[in-house]
Amino acid sequence: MPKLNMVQAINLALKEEMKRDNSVIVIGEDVGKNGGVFRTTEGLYDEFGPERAIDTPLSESGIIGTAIGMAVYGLRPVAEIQFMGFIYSAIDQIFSHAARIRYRSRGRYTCPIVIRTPYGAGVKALELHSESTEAFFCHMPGIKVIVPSTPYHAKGLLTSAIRDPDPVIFLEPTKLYRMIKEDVPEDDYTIHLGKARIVQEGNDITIVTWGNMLHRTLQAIEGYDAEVIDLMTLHPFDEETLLNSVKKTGRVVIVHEAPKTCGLGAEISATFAEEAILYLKAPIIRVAGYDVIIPLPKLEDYYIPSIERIRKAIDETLKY
Amino acid sequence: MPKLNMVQAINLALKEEMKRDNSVIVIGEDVGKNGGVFRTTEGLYDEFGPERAIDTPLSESGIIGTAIGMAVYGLRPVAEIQFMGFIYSAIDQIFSHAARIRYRSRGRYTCPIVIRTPYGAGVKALELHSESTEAFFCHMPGIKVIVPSTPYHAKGLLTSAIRDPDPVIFLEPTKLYRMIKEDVPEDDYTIHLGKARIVQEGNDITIVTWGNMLHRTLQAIEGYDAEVIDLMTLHPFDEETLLNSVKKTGRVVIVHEAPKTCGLGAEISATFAEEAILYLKAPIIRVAGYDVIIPLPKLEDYYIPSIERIRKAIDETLKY
Amino acid sequence: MTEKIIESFQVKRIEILDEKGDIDESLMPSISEQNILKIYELMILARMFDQRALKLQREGRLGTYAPILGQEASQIGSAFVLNKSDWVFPSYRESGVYITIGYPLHMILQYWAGDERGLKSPIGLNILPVSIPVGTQILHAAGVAMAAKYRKEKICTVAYFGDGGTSKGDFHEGLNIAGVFKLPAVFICQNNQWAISLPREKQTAAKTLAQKAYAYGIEGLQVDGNDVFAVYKTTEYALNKAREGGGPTLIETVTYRISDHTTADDATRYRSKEEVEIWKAKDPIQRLKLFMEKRGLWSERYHKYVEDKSMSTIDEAVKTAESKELPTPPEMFSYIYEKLTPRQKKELKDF
Amino acid sequence: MTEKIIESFQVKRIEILDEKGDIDESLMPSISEQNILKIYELMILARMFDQRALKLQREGRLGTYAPILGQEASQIGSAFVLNKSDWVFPSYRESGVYITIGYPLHMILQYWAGDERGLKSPIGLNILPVSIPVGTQILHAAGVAMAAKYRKEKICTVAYFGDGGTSKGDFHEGLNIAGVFKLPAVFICQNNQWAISLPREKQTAAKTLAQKAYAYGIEGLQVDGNDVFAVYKTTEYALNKAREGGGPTLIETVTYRISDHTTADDATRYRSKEEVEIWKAKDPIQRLKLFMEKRGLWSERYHKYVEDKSMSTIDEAVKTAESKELPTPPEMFSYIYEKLTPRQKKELKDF
Ligand SMILES: Cc1ncc(C[n+]2csc(CCOP(=O)(O)OP(=O)(O)O)c2C)c(N)n1
Ligand SMILES: Cc1ncc(C[n+]2csc(CCOP(=O)(O)OP(=O)(O)O)c2C)c(N)n1
Ligand SMILES: [Mg+2]
Ligand SMILES: [Mg+2]
Repeated sequence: MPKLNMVQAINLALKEEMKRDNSVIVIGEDVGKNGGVFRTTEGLYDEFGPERAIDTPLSESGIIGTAIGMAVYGLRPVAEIQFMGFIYSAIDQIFSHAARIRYRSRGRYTCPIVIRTPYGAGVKALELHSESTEAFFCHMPGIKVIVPSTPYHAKGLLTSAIRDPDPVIFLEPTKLYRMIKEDVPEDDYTIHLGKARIVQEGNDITIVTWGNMLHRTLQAIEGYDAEVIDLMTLHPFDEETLLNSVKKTGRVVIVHEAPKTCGLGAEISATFAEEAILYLKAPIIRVAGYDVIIPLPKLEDYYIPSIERIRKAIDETLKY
Repeated sequence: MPKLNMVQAINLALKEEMKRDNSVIVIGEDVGKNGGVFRTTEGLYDEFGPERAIDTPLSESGIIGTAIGMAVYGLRPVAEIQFMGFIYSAIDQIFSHAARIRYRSRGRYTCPIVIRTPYGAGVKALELHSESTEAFFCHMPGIKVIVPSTPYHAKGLLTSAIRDPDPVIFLEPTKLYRMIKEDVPEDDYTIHLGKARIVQEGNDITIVTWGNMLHRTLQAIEGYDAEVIDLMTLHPFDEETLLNSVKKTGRVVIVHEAPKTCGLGAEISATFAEEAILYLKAPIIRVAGYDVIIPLPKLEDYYIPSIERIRKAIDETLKY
Repeated sequence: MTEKIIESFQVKRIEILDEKGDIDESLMPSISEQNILKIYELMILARMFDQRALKLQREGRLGTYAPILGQEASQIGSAFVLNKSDWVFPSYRESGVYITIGYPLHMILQYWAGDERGLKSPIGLNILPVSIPVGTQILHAAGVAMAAKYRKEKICTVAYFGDGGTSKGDFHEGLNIAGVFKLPAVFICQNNQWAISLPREKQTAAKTLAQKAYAYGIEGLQVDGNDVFAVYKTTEYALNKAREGGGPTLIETVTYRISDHTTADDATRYRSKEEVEIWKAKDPIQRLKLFMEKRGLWSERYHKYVEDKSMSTIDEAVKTAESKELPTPPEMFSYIYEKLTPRQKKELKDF
Repeated sequence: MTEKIIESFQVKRIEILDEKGDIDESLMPSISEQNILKIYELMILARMFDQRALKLQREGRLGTYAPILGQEASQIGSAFVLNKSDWVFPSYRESGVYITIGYPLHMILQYWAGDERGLKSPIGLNILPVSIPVGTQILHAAGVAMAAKYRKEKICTVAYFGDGGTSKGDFHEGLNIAGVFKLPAVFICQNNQWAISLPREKQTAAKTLAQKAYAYGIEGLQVDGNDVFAVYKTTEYALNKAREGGGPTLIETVTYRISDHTTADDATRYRSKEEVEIWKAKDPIQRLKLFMEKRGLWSERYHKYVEDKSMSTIDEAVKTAESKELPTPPEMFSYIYEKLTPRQKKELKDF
């Protein structure tokens, strides 16, 4: 089994799906000849040609709107937005159309599109290259939101996303692209959308997190009897796994990189406050990005939740 | 003192501010000659001319981007988006620029823009004319979000918004435009942004709501000893007033019209779960729109939180 | 080393049928008499349907409605030449297009009465649901065209939008992409002179909307939009060109919105009666009638027959629409995802 | 009643200075010798600054950087004719513009090193911070122009963007609004042939980018973007026109990005060495040098002097930039709103 990093795992998932199903195409800026600015689409242009690895003009709304049309016609477009910060000009197409075509046509048309985009901070990038605004997409019915945390899961989740009949936003933590290498089967496997995974079992506290923050969390919990959940599907998320864990541990810390206010952490916390409050022994603490625009590289490290902040939150919770 | 409905109160606020300060201008589709599709800008074109009541091409990103430039130059543009459902194509300008110009330029430039838009359901409108996606804007640092619930508050809050040095999204519940008439002073008065108001004091339960849902809530609480809070400023919201109330009552219901998942109710609930859990006697229940695209008129009424659903939630909470 | 001219363009306008019913024979497309009758009948049906919709709205039996009065030639003339396998991307003001391609009338009414089920186009009719956000559907026409091209299926896509639609970013991005990939798409801009209260000359400083095509290296044509033959011929030309790999075309049909913007609008607030009168005189149906009369294709009796037939078709449609059972609340949840989410399942218990 | 031509356009291209350093006297703008020297010096400074920035990046002293090599004539020739009161809306590839208007060099470096404080333009310099999302700044140029027009202040706005920028919706909406309101704005599109890996001919099917202007009823001009006199003259023309109420202009400067897209890119993956060589031969500085030599304005000595002066200016700037104290974490919070929010106040306690 080859050891792959996340870029290679994503590339493999794309390649395998494109081989398997000629309705799968990739479309976006620099995804063809150049193989993607992070190399995730490398080799697709050579193997599948310019009609299936489509280099578009600089036109985010155009990319998504065109992909929507392709999906309605029966293809399975995988659109790439070069960085999550540039998805904002395509939000109208995503919210007004991708999310609603099934609804609006009473199922006559569907929109099985995947929108991939690098996401999150930690790579000392320019402005708008470090966004983590996943919560926007979790508030829009009709859309699914996925964040992988390892190469293995990236491949399985992306494969599922491509085969999913509904629009999926697939957020790839830029920081993880080359951070980890692990065994990734070349064979076909999928990971069920809508299911979280318990990365580590524990009894004293439940920590819910995803993407890059999973790795910080795993470093932070050393010495604690913590249950760590990698959410993976952010919307619609796996309430059941979360609730079962909290009913066992009675304590929760949620860790995410996005600004705290109205981040997805709020929804998770509110779900506990609504469904499991009698089991809670302590306040639900969110360790999140601050309520600021994520700063440029010089201050970036101060913004991203640190191991220390996570440990402090755990300690705080354990006081109860 | 004249009795005005919300359309008239908003119109009065605009007129008074335009008289007071020649840097205030309104800009948008049909806001000039036509006086706005809801008549909120009626008379401004005649009184202040086409350079201050500016009819634009059909171009939402254009309207906001242009207004941002005007604000940077020192004007105080009040931009109108004809319905909240059409703000999506301007989100890039709002998130990437309006929210960040102060940050990006270290205060050298600012963006004192107000974006007004009719919002919410209940008027049997076409698709995308009933959106209530306020939570998106509450997750973006650098932006303020306001929702008035009465003519009096609409005037005071809009006046404050126009004078505010930061970008403000001003969401006007379409359902309330003509629903209530009340005394609205012609004189200059403002309502502090960032402060919630206790509409009715009570001891058994705190209900947090805003906009049109305030009125449903007030009908629903008859017979209960409920404290009702009209949030008014949704972002950054008045934690203090909320926490004080919950510490008193120990029970919370949050009522909003937007889909439940990742709605602003989640943030409010999570704030309580983080800051006041020891005071909570019962689950925090959110009475919200369902996790669906808001349906067309035939089913609209089933979507919007009903008095019955609010009462059921209160009863549920009071069981504890 | 000079100031030299490196590119030049000309914008053409096509007119065939004038207000007196006379035609320019040299430009007249070949249309069978039978098809001329069909076109006339569709135009009458569309107009009567429009009037009925307005009436139903006033009676509270429909919600907001966007009338097409005056735009029948632009809509029917263009939709008439489509193949069954072509794909249509309408805005909200396209009753005439829907009717021409054979969309069930009762479903159009059902939609405007506030019921999504009216938008579920029957299998075999490739028309997307009404797009409310102006201009956004243009990109979907590009996308379907790109997919069909990839599949080597010889279909065309046709997007409809208004003069206002040309100001949106998606118009730009859509036409640019169509140009770059030489897609089999036709973009039909019904320039009805108004975008709610904004007159055409404030929508853009360009003298014609057709010329915007040259920004994308594609062909732009203006036609008299009240001249059904000009619209027919130009659309047919564009469709044929597209099918033969000649790429997209932008067609500006110069017409007029005789009614209010929608039933929620009052056009007298922003435009003069005189202007409306001038355009009423250019009526597209009247023109076709005069032409047909001259050819012996029209008589009072025939006209009466067409009206009666239309009336009963419409009556039937109203009856069918209004006899539909109301949608039930759980239907809100049925089409958000293929399967209900766990949370939706819980929410559904409210019903 | 015919197929008639209703509008026509011509796209002009302006060239003055050729690769041998000869000029078309009839088109040559009147520039004092002193200003020609200044322009040369700015071009050398900009090029040396660019080289230094690349070096600093390789040494880990800057973050990602977007080089301007080859585009000096487009940037300096246009920025040179601006008035101090004009407003500039740059993209991320505008070091030459910043330098020309007198922006402190150390601040440019500070920014690229990842410190927002480099973007706080000194009072008196009306330049907006670098706009990262392509094309979006175009609208701000329209907005400032509209505000200034309302205030009756005779300033001009100038937006800079690339060939890729012309495909964005905001380009369309911005130019359309500028056209409708006849705004005093100049849109300078540096067509450097590439948008990362996308070649110009795949960006749009239009033969020129200049012609896109006609979609908005405004004038579009193409210039040889490696010819500093053509850029100078055309920009001056557009600015004067704008100041006199003649409305906006789109200028396409045809140039070439000789370096990689940014320090994160490897252009050899998608374009040929030969193509780059062809463009290297069209070097804008070399051309100006030949011209100056013929006029007796250039000597080795002079050139050495310019290089030395530039070198020490740059050395100084690097030193100043790198001697700045690091920003402190609380600064993250200082410029989000005018005042801290209650929650930010709590969060700030972490520091
Ligand atoms: C993106 C967007 N903005 C605003 C509206 C509100 N609105 C509905 S129709 C209309 C005018 C459209 O004019 P035009 O494109 O000329 O089409 P027409 O109505 O004349 O057929 C406006 C502003 C909308 N539907 N979509
Ligand atoms: C809206 C947006 N999409 C994508 C990007 C990523 N990106 C940065 S530069 C670039 C190419 C820009 O090309 P062009 O406009 O020609 O300018 P140039 O870089 O050649 O100066 C891309 C795709 C971006 N910055 N903004
Ligand atoms: Mg119109
Ligand atoms: Mg370029």
